[in-house]
Amino acid sequence: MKRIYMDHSATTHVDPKVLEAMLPYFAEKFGNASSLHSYGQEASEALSLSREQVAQTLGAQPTEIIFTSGGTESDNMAIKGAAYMCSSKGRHIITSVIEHPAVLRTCEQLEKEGFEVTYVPVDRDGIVDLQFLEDSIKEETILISIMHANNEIGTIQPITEISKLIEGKGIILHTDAVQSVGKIPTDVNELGVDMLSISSHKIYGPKGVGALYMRDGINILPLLQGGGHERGLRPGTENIPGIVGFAKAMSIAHENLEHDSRHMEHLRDSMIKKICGKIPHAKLNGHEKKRLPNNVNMSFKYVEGESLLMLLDMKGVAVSTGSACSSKSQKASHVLSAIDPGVDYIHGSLRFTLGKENTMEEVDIVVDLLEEAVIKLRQMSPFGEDI
Amino acid sequence: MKRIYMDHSATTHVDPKVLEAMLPYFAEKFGNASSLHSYGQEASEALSLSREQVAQTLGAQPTEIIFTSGGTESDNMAIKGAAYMCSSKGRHIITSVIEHPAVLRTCEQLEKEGFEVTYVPVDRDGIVDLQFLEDSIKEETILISIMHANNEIGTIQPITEISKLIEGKGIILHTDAVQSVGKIPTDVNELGVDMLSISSHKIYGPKGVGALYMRDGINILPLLQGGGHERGLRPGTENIPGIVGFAKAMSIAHENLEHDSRHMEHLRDSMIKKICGKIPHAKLNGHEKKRLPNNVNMSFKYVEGESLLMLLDMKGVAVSTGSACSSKSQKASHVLSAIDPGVDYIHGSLRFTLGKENTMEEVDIVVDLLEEAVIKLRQMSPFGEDI
Amino acid sequence: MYSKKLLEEFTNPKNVGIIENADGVGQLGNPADGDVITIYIKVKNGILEDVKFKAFGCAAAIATSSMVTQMAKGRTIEEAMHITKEDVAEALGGLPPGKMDCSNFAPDTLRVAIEDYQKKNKV
Amino acid sequence: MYSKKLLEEFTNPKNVGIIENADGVGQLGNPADGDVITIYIKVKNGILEDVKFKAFGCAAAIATSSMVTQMAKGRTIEEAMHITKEDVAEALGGLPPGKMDCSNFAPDTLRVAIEDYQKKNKV
Ligand SMILES: Cc1ncc(COP(=O)(O)O)c(C=O)c1O
Ligand SMILES: Cc1ncc(COP(=O)(O)O)c(C=O)c1O
Repeated sequence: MKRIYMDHSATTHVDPKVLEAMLPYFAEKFGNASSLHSYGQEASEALSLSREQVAQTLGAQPTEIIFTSGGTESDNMAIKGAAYMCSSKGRHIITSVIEHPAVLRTCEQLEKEGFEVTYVPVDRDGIVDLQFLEDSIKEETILISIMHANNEIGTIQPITEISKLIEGKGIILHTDAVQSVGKIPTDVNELGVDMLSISSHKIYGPKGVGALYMRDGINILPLLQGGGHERGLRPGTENIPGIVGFAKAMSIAHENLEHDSRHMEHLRDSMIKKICGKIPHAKLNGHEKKRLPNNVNMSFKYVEGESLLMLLDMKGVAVSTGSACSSKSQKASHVLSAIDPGVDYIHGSLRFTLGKENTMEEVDIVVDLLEEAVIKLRQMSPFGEDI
Repeated sequence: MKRIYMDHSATTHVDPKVLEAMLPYFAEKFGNASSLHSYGQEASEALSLSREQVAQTLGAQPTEIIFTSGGTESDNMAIKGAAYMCSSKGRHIITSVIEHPAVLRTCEQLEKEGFEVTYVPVDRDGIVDLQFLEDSIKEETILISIMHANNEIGTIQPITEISKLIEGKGIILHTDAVQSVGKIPTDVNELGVDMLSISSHKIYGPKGVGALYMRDGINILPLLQGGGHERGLRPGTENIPGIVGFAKAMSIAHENLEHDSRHMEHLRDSMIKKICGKIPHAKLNGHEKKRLPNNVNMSFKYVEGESLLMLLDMKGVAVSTGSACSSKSQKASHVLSAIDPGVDYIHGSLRFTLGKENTMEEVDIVVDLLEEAVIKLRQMSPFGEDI
Repeated sequence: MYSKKLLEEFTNPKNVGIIENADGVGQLGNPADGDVITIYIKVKNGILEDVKFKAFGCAAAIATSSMVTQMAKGRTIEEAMHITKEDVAEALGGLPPGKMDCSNFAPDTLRVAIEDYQKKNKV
Repeated sequence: MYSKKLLEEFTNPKNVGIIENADGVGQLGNPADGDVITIYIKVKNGILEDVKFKAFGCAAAIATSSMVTQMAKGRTIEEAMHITKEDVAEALGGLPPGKMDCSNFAPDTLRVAIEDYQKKNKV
């Protein structure tokens, strides 16, 4: 059975060019970048070059890039690091209700430690309420963390507007760009952010590596203590093959951004149109225009998402219900709850996230299989007769 | 120029069998282990299997293994996690003066946060003072963290004795086994530890991955918040290729432990003997017997270690002065300061750490090159005439 | 995570449908929670002559519903009342840890249907 | 981290040795800190006719010592006094960031040797 993967927001395969770039660093140029000898120097040069590559794709300086073990660590490091560093100035943080658990759970932890957190709501399309955000700012506000693009419904948040809103207020602006990097422009100066989280495995890079962009002049307390790696901000022997692969993935994504985005946008819009044409009572979740080029998130009335996912999986199609992280729990996704598509739709959502290699043929196959599956489940549903 | 690598305590190359085990997980079985579909299931199965493999090599249960990004994270997680969890019971921690910075700096951070830390001294051989340790224990002691084997001078610490000393006292015992795993037995029950840190890149596994063994029943506060990965203790999309490689490296190391150790011990003892035979005023740092099979750490009177290292590097020989992490700073190593080989020796130390593939021919070449280099530097030294 | 057997049952569920003029109907769950099961029974001489279900829910909800209807069919009311979640889980080759709650859901719905029958017939 | 030029200078240092009956001797540093440089000078008509060094220390300490002796040789006392750490670092193709302190060490030792000469000769 030919499998079709449409879960690229959960993770991506490693690009062959990325793997090729990584390979020499496992067994040949395997040195510890802190070592003074030639093996160490090879590693240290690869590290510097990778740092430059990553910085370049973000419009940043190499000194502003800190390599981490992934998106979760970058989010934790940014939010806790800034909170602890600025706690004498104030203890108020603003975030949104639709953040990834790596941000939400971190904020909840900080609440336990005495910080105050405001969770800005979103509108029906999943865009944060800018007025609410502005009204929430107070003297004690030290940090705003709003994701660039949502992992479930793909909505793109007005980060540049937020940065303008807080200009000169001395508030640190962090954005979780794990889903947006490589799909829409993420120039840190255009966005106007102070910190930005990235994860390699979402952009055809290896798992277990990521970065935190930290604007020069921003200070945080490190999460980990140890050797002096990453200017003391992130100790631990650097994962050179991973970092080299990540940097290569960033470069490839940056180079092909326009081309790949246009391709995926085309598939996305066709897919939405075809689904709506074939399947009655289907509803797009998230904003029609302000969404990632690769995100199709739809709810189907009277159908439960997980069983739909399983039926598609049996046919070789890999999709997700909401974020991969919460796929194993049965609660309605906090993101869908926030945009509230209605009780008949909230458990029936499915997320298709396209990749650069998906084709229109695959879209057509998936739409047909989806139609079949929805019909089958509706026939089983106690509410099926209503529609 | 043929290069000779004798810096295996800084890092190791990835074993070809390890790389082979990893490769399918980059581009083919690339799923996110949290995903419900078949790609996710492949990843999730690999994760389970790896967890079993790692557990097995330690005499532990799979539920007792938490995968991390490396030794530094494991140390931070163990020490902070236990300290925060038990802080209502007491705020006293015991460690030693020769720990790795990942432990020392973490303890210093906890001191800033109001914990009290006792740093147990070591004797001239670099073995912790058991009597001092015992006398330091008090009502408020919640955690003892003593490394299994030192990364600079290779001394093996009496972990089993310590565990017996504190039996029934309700104190958590953590050991940093980053250097000992794969070189000497590290059965968690024989050691009697509650937590044990491991790093993959020291045992021919990939960089950027490691584990914390955590005995069933031990509770800690996680360092990172996010998705529910690793039972909520270590969120973040699991680095499947890295974990698979790490598990493979653990299995190989475990299987060949006796054979490889005997080989390295043989090289080690010859090397020490040859150096002492050829080079006057050379001194072994650390204990003669209670040392890692692969560690040769020697000081040469009136010679500065870094220039010795550089001269050897020019001849293709990779060694270290003390730990790789502090190689870039000029201060005398805190470990050497602790065992105090004398002012004429303290800056003249060199660490040779053997690997399973080093040969007796290589040892002979290195000893000859070392002799040459020491003579050259002594001729340059203002004190050279004295010896 | 799901057993082969459960997936097989989920993909090809038995006894899906409605019994017109059923002797008893049970429904548990609600759409807001993401799981609703309706079970219809036809009773003759104290025996469950026919059992059908409709379900909205996850794969486990559908598979357990299908399984419980098969297990109940042809049994006495007494026997059907005592079908446990363990029976159902076992017949499906086990349920994933997070889904064990789910396995109670279908037998409970069956019991509601039987109680409905008993109430209507004043047994 | 070290430049090619510095490593070359370190591996093949010039002017290593002692000048017997030197006109001036300077020594800075101490073994406990891991760096000691001794510089010997021979002066004739206000010109540094010969300059030699001995050094115990890192590659940078040795290379800068070698370089400063070469730069000083043949120069007037006045000129030699004004050799800066920047001059030395530049001549070596730069020093790594953490080692810039080191580059002051050799020219300072040279100055101590010159001062010793001046003191002895009451200049
Ligand atoms: C928006 C967002 N933030 C953070 C993360 C966490 O990244 P990682 O899994 O690399 O830790 C993810 C991915 O799961 C994500 O989608
Ligand atoms: C004893 C010891 N502990 C901890 C570490 C840190 O491990 P890692 O570099 O994998 O974070 C090292 C290695 O540098 C070590 O030798």
